Amino acid sequence: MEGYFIAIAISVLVYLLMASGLALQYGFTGLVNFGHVGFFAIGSYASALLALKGVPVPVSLAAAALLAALAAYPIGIIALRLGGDYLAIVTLGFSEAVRMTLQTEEWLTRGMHGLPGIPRLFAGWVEPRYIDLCILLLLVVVCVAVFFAIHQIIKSPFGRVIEAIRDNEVAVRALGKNPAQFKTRSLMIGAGIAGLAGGLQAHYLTFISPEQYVPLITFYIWIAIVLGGVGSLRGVVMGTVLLVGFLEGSRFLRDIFTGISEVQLASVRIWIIGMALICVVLYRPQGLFGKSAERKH
Amino acid sequence: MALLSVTDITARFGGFKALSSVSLEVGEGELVGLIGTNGAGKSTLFSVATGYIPAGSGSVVFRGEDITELAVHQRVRRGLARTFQVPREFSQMTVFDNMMVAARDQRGEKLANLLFARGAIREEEERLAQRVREVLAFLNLARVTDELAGKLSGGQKKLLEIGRLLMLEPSCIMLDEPFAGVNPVLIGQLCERIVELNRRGIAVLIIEHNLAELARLVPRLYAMDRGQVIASGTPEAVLADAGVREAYMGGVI
Amino acid sequence: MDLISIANAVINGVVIGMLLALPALAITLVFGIARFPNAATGDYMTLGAYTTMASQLVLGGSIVAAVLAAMTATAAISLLMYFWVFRALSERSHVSRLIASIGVAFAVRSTITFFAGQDQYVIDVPLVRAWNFGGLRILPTDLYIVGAALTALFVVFFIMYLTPTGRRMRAIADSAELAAASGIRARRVMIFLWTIAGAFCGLGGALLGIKAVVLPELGWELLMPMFAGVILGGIGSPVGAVLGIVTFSIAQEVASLYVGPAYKIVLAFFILLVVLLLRPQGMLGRPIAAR
Amino acid sequence: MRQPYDLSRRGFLISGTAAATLGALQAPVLAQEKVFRLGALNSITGIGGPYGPYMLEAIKIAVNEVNEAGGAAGRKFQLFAEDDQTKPEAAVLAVKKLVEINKVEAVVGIWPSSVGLATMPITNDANVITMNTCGAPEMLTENKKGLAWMFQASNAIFGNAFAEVARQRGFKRPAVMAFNNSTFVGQANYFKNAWESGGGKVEAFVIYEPNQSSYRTELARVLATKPDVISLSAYRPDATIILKEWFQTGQDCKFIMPGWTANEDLVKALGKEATEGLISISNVAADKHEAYKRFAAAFRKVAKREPDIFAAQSYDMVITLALALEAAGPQADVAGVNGKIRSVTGVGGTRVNGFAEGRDLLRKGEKVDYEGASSRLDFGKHGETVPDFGVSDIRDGKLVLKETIPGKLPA
Repeated sequence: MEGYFIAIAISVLVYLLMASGLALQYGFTGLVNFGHVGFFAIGSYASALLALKGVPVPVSLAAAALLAALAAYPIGIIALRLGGDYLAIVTLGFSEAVRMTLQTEEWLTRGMHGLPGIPRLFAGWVEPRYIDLCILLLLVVVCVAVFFAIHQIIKSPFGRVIEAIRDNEVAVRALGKNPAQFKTRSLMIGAGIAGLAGGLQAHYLTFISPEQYVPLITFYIWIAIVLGGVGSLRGVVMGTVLLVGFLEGSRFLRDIFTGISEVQLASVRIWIIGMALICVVLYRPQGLFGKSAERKH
Repeated sequence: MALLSVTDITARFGGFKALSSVSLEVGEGELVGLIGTNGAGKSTLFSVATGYIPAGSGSVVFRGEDITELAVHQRVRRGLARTFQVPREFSQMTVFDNMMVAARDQRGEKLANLLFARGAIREEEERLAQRVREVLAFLNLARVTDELAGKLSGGQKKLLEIGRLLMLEPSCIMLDEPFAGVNPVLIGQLCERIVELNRRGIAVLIIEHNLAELARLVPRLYAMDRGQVIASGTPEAVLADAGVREAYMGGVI
Repeated sequence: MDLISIANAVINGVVIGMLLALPALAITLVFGIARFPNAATGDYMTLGAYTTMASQLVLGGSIVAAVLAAMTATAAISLLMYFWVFRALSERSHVSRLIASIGVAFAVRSTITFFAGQDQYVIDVPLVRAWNFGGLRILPTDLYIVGAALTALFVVFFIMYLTPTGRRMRAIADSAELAAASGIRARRVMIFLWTIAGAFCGLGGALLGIKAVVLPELGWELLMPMFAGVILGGIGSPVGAVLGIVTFSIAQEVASLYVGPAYKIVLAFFILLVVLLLRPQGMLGRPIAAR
Repeated sequence: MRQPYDLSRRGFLISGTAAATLGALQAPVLAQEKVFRLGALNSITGIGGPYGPYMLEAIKIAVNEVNEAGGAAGRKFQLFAEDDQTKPEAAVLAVKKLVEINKVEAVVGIWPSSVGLATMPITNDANVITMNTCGAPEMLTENKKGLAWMFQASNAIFGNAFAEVARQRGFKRPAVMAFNNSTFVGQANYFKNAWESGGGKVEAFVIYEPNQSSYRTELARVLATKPDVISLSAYRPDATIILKEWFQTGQDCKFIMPGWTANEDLVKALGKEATEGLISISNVAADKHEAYKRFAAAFRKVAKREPDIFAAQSYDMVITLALALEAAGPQADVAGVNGKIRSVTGVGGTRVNGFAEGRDLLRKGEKVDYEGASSRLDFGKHGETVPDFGVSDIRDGKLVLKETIPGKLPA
């Protein structure tokens, strides 16, 4: 019984890590990143491949975060010269390009066959039955650390500038600061966090394949932060818990309502998410748990 | 040599020629006005000079350096700053934070320093806060230090914008209609501050609709109409110019 | 690669491009006028394909009647979503509209799968062989598809360039503020916009369903190439959208002869990047201010 | 229910409440008799959408059959169904839920190899039997506890069979087209290896991305090499488009395709003309086995269509499991049941075609050999099926069985 809840909690925390990266990018900087899963994928594969080559897992995780962050650099440079909608499309295209590359470059990634046998975190250190629990605790620590770091960034002079950028970018340029520079950094940090999340997930699942990294994951993260409330870390936490809770909780609907077919139930699940998204944007723009009103860009 | 010289600038929007061969100069520490009707191209000229709109042809030279191809923020860093017709305050931030953002090259803007130079950042923050208080006091904004900038009156926002520019320590500021939408009581105060700044050696170029106010303020004026400079000289000379009178159709003067 | 293969790839690119030109036009108009990238575009197409299939079952054989019924249905849904969602959000940030449009996309698609399931359908049209001109192959069905697309494009360009509503529409696309200042009533333009956008997505989806198979993800999968095509043509420019998507499709097809099919999407992404780097305004777009 | 971890408490509460409600609802059923808790993990949505729902139907039919016969070893099957969305990470949660919350003793109906590989560590840890249709060769090497049973022939065996058929039919210039996923790329590679180790040459080898509206350019690349046969590893949606486009070109060429794609559904989508002469390869079953006929009849009643191979395999999973349970007896644990799976399907026993028949023989102490609805079901040492393959041609819209070839692993 606990095992399942540990699994859900791990899932929540992995999503939460990704969401916190996106929260920094969108919630605090106003970057419309629709390619989050691309950075997540880079992190997963980087860490998995390195670990399979014998690199210690902590090192491979660090490399994963770094690599994902570096991957964001050119994207930022190119896309940030243009407006927000371009960034959305370029990042979406980027994540698809990453997936296709992972799928095609078999010499490196084994393509669609996926990577089995990725070293588990803590394997050999603790008894197998406690591994999941240890991964959960590690994720808690990582999440707390990441949240603390984001909090520190937001209230620093750097955070002040990104807040100003989100408020009025033209005025920031009028103050002699290059918004693209700040945005690129914010994009890179968020991407690095996503990469770290990807690495951690890879060492938890022990098997990854390119089809895990579809744009739907990005959209789930977006839904989580929009539901919870953009621009507040509390909203991000609540939104993620709510989304994963719903996605998982709806499994139990099937055990209760037997009359409805599985296909229909899956449809209902997506329908509820879609409707929730519309309704929150329409009627509660600050999100279910957010405080401040939405800002205009 | 002039501090800022704009030479033969042309700008187009689609088929519409917004500026044709406009030239203008601002000397070191000078106070210059720029008048013209709606659509005469004044704001466009500002935008070209500060880099928001690319110049079709012509050059912008600032302190002897050709800055025509530079990005906005690079021009600002060289000391050429501007305000906007519609104030662009950071509406969701406090007046204090608005000012703090403006200071240039802060250590805390570098992420590595957040890890390794926390003490230095704290020190710098204190120093900047001190300076912010001084500038706010100078602009009579001390009372609203902790208000959200979005809640200020139109005039206060204009003052705040000027305040932010002062944090940059620029050598030339370009003010786009600083008196528009400002209540008459504040206008006097604004004028006073602008003159005071100029007295401290900052060159000022002002776009204004309100001819009377401007004529009192500046010793030298340019007049624009339909994308061209049609007159320049002392306020009296410019206002007496036939072309200028025609452009304004006698309505305002 | 021999010339015939390249020519065939070009023909194929033109057909796919013309087909996608309809939803691409919807994307660019919505972007220009309602000011957001509409992520529901793909699922409106899917809806068009499914309603074509369904109305063919209900109405019997006539494919033309079925396609018209589908266009009506998607236009109706598109309008409904405007009145319920996008109108209310018109004063809010473009990101909020974008996110709402993702919600609309999910809702539309899941409603379809609720009733139609996940399995594929085919729209019943007779299968014919291609005309073969010394290796150069042209399909009669493709000609109908291109013909239908051209007719629809002709109609909308006629409306946009020669009627008052169309002129107003372009004025708003040029500058919403200016248009508002000059007293253009946006309401009618918006209704017209969403009707056209819906009908065109419906038609595009129907034609795609006829050409390929009808699946729940049919339109969603095409969002990325369509956006890339629109950007290539110059976002907000109607003629540019058509040219852009056709060019893009040709490039994709021809290139897949050389780089291998798996890299089609990667290639699309690189075309996008190169365009954005070299000519951010696209083929026909107005220059955007340097930042 | 214990909630030892303080973090994300609300997440626990949401799911926890649901679980508690669920427990309350099910309690009365559970109390009365000892049941065998069976999990069905199907790809209801995602790319498996065209197959998963029917696999679940087939599982339900089999469960009903077992339960109506009074259960296996006195235990009735209680079914818990989950959708893996054809995604490994969704599958991990789904299987955890099945194992931890529903306490299932076996999971059947796993379709894609990615899900099979991602869930194997979990089911192995929890000592749960899994039955799948995964074709990736890694399934065999990762099956370290011998708890996994592959009802579908592995890619290697399939690719070999394709090459064998191409050779037997006298084709000289084969080409390969495959959908880009692990199963089909594997199949395509094994085809190529098998063909080329026989001294031939594969003219064109194209792996295509799915979800396109046209595959004309990919097809043109293949057709340009003038192949006399194309090994097309595809699912129905892409196969429909590819064959439509091939037919439109008018170029003469044969296709060898897997049976789950080249079947009556494909004919329905494309018409008789375009599908005439397609060669369809599938685990032999099939339509000659009594088990298939009975299952197909039941399936038609529910689903209003013919079952595909995955549905037949899913049905066999449950029946096999039930027979093993019967053979192991009411007190047997999971390992005991697992140990009997080979014996109820292996050669040497009396051939049986259904659960009731097999159970009666088992109760008499006889050995049985279940002849499934999908194949004769003999498991190799890693739990793999090495079926015979039925080679059918599509003639006038109908599958006509031409010959049977023995399946074998590549040398």
